[in-house]
Amino acid sequence: MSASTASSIPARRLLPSLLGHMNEIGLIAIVAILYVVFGAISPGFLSVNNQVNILRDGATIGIAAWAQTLVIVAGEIDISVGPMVAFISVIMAFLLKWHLPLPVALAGGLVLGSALGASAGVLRAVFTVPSFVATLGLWSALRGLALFMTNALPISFDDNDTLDWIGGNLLGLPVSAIVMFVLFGAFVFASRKTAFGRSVYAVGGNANAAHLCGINVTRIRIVVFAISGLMAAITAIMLLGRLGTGNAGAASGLEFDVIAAVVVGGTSLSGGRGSMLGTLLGVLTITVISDGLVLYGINSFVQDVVRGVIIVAAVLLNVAAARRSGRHG
Amino acid sequence: MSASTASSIPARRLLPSLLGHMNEIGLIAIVAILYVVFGAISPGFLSVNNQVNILRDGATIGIAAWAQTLVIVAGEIDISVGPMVAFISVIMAFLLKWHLPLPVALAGGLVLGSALGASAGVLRAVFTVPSFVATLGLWSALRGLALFMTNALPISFDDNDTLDWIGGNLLGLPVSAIVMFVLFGAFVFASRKTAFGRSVYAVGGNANAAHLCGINVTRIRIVVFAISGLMAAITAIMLLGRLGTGNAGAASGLEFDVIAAVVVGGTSLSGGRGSMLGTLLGVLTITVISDGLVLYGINSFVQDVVRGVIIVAAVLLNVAAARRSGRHG
Amino acid sequence: MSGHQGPVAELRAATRTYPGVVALDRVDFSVMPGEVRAILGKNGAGKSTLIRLLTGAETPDSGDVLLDGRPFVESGLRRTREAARRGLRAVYQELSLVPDMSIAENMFLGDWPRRSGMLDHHGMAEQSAAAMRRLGLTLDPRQLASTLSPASRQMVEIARAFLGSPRLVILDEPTSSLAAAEVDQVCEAVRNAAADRVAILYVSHRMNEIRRLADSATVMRDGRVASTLPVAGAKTEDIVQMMLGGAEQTRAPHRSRIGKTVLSVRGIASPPKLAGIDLDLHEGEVLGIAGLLGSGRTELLEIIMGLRAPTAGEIHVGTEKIQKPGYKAMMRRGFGYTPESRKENGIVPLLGVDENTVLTDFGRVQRRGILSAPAIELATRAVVERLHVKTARMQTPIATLSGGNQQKVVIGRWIHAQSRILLMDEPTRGVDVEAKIQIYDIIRALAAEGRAILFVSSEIEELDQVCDRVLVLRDGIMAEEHVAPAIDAEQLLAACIG
Amino acid sequence: ADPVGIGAIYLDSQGYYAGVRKGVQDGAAALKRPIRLVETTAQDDPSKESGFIDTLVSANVKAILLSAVSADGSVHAIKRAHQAGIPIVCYNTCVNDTAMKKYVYAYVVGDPVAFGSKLGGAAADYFVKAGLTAPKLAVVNCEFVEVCINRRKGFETALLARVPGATFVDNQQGTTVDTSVAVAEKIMTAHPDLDAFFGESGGATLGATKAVQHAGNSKVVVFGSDMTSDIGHALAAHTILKAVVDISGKSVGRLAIQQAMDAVDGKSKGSRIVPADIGLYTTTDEANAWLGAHSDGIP
Ligand SMILES: Nc1ncnc2c1ncn2[C@@H]1O[C@H](COP(=O)(O)OP(=O)(O)OP(=O)(O)O)[C@@H](O)[C@H]1O
Ligand SMILES: Nc1ncnc2c1ncn2[C@@H]1O[C@H](COP(=O)(O)OP(=O)(O)OP(=O)(O)O)[C@@H](O)[C@H]1O
Ligand SMILES: [Mg+2]
Ligand SMILES: [Mg+2]
Repeated sequence: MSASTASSIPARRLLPSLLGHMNEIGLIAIVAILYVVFGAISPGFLSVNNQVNILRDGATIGIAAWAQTLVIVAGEIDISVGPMVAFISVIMAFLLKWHLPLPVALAGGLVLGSALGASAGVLRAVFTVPSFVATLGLWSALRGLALFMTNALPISFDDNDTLDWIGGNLLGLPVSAIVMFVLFGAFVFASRKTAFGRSVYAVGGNANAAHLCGINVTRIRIVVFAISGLMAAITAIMLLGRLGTGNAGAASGLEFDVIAAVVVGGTSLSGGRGSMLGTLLGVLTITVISDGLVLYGINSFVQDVVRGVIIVAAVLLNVAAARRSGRHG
Repeated sequence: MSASTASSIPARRLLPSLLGHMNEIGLIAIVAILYVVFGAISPGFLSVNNQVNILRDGATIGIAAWAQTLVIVAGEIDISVGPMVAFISVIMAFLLKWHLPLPVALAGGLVLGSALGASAGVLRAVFTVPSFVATLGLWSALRGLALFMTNALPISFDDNDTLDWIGGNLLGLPVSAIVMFVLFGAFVFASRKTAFGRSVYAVGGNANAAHLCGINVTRIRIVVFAISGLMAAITAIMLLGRLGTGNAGAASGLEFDVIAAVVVGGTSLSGGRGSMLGTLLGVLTITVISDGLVLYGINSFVQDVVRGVIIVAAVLLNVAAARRSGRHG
Repeated sequence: MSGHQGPVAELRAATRTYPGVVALDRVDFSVMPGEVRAILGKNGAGKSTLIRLLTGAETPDSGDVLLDGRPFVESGLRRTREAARRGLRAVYQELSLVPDMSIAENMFLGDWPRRSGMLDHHGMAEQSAAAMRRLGLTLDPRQLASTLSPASRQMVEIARAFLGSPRLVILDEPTSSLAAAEVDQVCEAVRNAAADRVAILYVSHRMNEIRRLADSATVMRDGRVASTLPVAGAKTEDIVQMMLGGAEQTRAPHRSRIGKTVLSVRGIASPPKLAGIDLDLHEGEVLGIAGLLGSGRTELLEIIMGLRAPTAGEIHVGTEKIQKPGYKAMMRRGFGYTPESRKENGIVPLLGVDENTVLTDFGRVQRRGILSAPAIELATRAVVERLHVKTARMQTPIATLSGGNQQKVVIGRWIHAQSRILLMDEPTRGVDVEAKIQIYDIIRALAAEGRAILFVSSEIEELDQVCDRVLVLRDGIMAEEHVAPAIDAEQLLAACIG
Repeated sequence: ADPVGIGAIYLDSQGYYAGVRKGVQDGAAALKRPIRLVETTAQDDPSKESGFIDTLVSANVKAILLSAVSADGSVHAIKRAHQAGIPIVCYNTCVNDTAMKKYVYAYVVGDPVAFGSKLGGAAADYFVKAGLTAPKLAVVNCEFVEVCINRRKGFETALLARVPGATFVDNQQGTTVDTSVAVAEKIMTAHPDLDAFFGESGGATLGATKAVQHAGNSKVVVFGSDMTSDIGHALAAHTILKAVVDISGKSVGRLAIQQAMDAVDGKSKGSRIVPADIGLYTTTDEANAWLGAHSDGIP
């Protein structure tokens, strides 16, 4: 709201570039606080081993979160992430079980993910079904389909060295984390340096104006959902590497973590505003909270309580920081 | 979209009242189709007994959905419904277990629900935390707290005739369904005939204009969330009547059903538009689908698939109908 | 009514700052009952801020706000309601209707009449219809605001301001999207209210309206009151000079050379508004289209751009007959379109000036498929300098610019795309005197380069300043043609009314 | 003749219930009577369970098989079915004793305390043999359902009885494989001196095993619950997973449908409790035998 704003006028002129990143700075402070607190109270939290764990867990949320950032910046939402990951991991496991070569199985999964994502995009862009509904449909249908196809049992396949390698480490870092960082670079680049990326921001900021500037709004919408499906498929590959089986019940509730990470990262649910760096820090926040709480060893139910409180507190701090810097919601 | 819109402006003038309700008419058609199909394929679907069941199941979604409609019309979202219901049912069960009189226990639950809802409202309205985040925090914290307090065990208390009556039938109708219909009347009245109700639409449609016209936007936002909490508490009472114990794991995923019902009912997630009648039909659609599929006896996993498909199809039909009637998303 | 004999509303040493701007700087201001006061000033001079302090929509950082000699009792969000209770009505510059509500409900927004505890929808509809009739409007009060054209929305808001028995009515650019006939209605309503001792504050960039209406004028510059003076005695040039603070005014340059036909439209029909439109547009020509509110000018532009399908007629671009109309295809043929509603369809508010400029053609600022920051900077700078856009940096979010500067960027994006044919719908709406003249200059300069421009405006006076030719759209056809230099505002107005 | 309608409610979407369903279906087929199964999943939610029971009642089924979500929480719903004259057969889990005596026709069960206790015994055997007097254990749990709590109680009692120095250093939730892997990895980080995991469910067992496997040359071993092919293979390898306790879903399902048909036919019963076999698998051979007998992968 417009009322009762203003305060630090001179500061703005002094440090415009720094204050433009108030959001990210606030998140870095939050992550730092979490590290200090958990470092003190959670045994083994600061060990190299655990940092590797954090990265690996982060990859599960992160890869999907990059795409979700684009989706939300475009003014949409994709809640089908969890079931999508599970479904595709199951399909790939079946393909491997039937002795298809690994590249074929993985490629099949990637294509399927993109196609499913795109189908939600088409529902949104062409048939104007709200994206919440389109992806809610996928959410329900894909989880059901995966469970039905597998009878809720894990699908195992012959041992596969490449998959084991994907589930393992490279130079001390989890392969999945490396994939996450590479994709992060790609998304930062795409969102800042390509016509597609900027069009996503334009569509989310004002779809009418974007259309009148000749941007193909329909295509942009379909593509962001296709990318979201593709990233879910990549997450499914990482999961397959880690678990060695396809599980229909896996990744349950992942969509909540992914959306929370994006929102904690400062991306606005009303579209048009958001940054990949913010999402990276959001992913880190969410992952560190989960990890630190488990290591601290408190009751897993209390963990949910603490997690809920910290997420709200993080966003609250962030909003306050943004307000001080003079940017308004 | 401004582009390529309009077309049938004359039609609009001919049948404004009928076409203004295209959405509801479409939904009635969908419900009718579901009745015909399930009546034919699902044994016992049309029995009086089962209709009573549908009403009882509908009440669980419906009561919360009336409030959610207001929340969404105000341009917000409340995803904390399920955990809120479970948490409050647990608290009321504890109060009863400690031999507090029933009215006190129930009143305590109602006050608590309103207060928790209002707290989310304050986070949104005063501290500008997005409502998705504020209620995500509650979602996580309340479920965790309920499980922690009960160790995931049901909380039983002395048999209570009044509660049993609430869980039972009156004149052949479930008491919870009667409560649902009474509340429906109240919400229809409030949303159409009171300054508060219209203010909710105004805030969702154009918060700035509402503010400039002297509507207390902050208060409206807090109150809709408080009402949402209150309705969750009423749902918790119905649940207590039905189960006879307080269960921390109950009502899981209820928020999805509730939001789906509201959205299927034609309320726009971007705020400002929606009708209680639409939500009633949305609740009916969701409930009938679940019930009919169970009775049809297909695999429970396939039920999820079919449910997902039908929800999308219902909204698709609805959008198509609205488009024909010349109203645009 | 209070027995107070002094000013209806008063500011004393009021200061209001926004991050980075002092919007009002120790301003003293007062208006007496029955007075019609114009408030003048460039975009960003602080006019709307002054108004928002009076209506209680915002609180001053320091200083006092008095209504009828008494300060506000309430603070914060409850102030607007108190102001309304004390007889203050306002039409804000930004749209203040709720799109999915009926006209009647919008009329009484926040203060709906009740009968036995329930909202009185019937009474609301009747009172709304009566209020609209006073402004010559015949809309159905049950119609949703979202189905109204921008002009009708503005009329509804004005009707809302005169509801009941106000003490002070504030109109912030009430006529920015109105055509001449509606402006007359508004003027009449203002005069009637003033005769009933209602005080009126009137913000407008249209000098001739101010001359017709106002008793006195307050000229604002950079957040301060430059002067308050009676209108009758003051010369327009002096007032403009005061607004600009001594800066030079430029005049529209000469007509350019007219070349060959680039666009011809034959028999375009789209009932119920357009019955068969013919027009030809030539290289180097600025062709104006005049018409009353709702005469179908916007619709015509939308049809030409392929945004809307006509029921009959054909469009030729150069020698080519358009077979499959489509917006993107028209863009490729060198067409550019600046829409009527800048906020809803023009700008992407959160993106910078730079990106709002290059949005029409990323191709020109890419190097091997990658957006090049220097190229974007260069392209934007070219547009910004050429059109004199006032912005601190190229990356400044466009929403923070003044309306005139936003409009220049919206025009500039088609220069970036090197469009040859520009369709401009109300390009000077809500733009201050200085920026208006700059936009006229821009349009003339573009024409001089051989571009063709179709210029739709409801402000009759500006048509003769920029256009080589003006067509009058009336009863769905091009009823008259006026060719420069024989374009006369009064004749045009008469032609529009028919 | 019209087929006999039988309602079957499965507790959640764990693989174990696929075994139960197979058992129910096979059992129904073996009875050579026309049976129409109406199946659904309660998703661990007593309110959903209650709704399904009402739905099944109106579907005119002749009996309902269910694994009660909660001993006290499911009473009301079962009472309603009973009042509608529909016999209830519990399997795996059931309502509390009093309610069971009143409303339940039969209860097919391998007692969860005994279940945990068998595994606890196996763990004690292992520690005694390995010479560990003060082993440190961590639990990967499914304790949002009551039966898992009872499994742990049985396990603890049996283990502590023979290895009094054993300590339980952590107990965290993880039932789907992906969460249990992550949780188990973190537990190992927090407790580098850990000796063993106890997995309360199939997912927990598999997750703990994977986590130890990922950690490389760790001395941590796993005692687990619920057989599946993967768990069978891991047990056959016998490097990490040392013992698995299991109640065959298939046999439970078969017993349950049998009881349901008895109820439909109005047969009277002596004892309500129908014991299901609790199997303990501790060697490679036993694991391979299980795998051979369950080649379709359904437990
Ligand atoms: N909500 C706001 N936040 C930040 N700055 C604002 C806000 N509202 C106004 N300003 C700034 O305050 C100054 C005065 O703005 P104001 O809207 O009062 O100008 P105006 O005279 O009404 O201009 P116009 O003719 O364009 O309507 C401008 O520099 C403007 O950018
Ligand atoms: N009742 C309506 N429902 C839907 N759209 C409308 C309605 N009235 C106007 N519009 C649209 O709003 C836009 C502007 O309306 P307006 O009447 O101002 O434009 P116009 O008919 O082109 O006349 P003008 O000459 O004033 O531009 C047009 O696209 C018009 O089609
Ligand atoms: Mg202004
Ligand atoms: Mg127009």
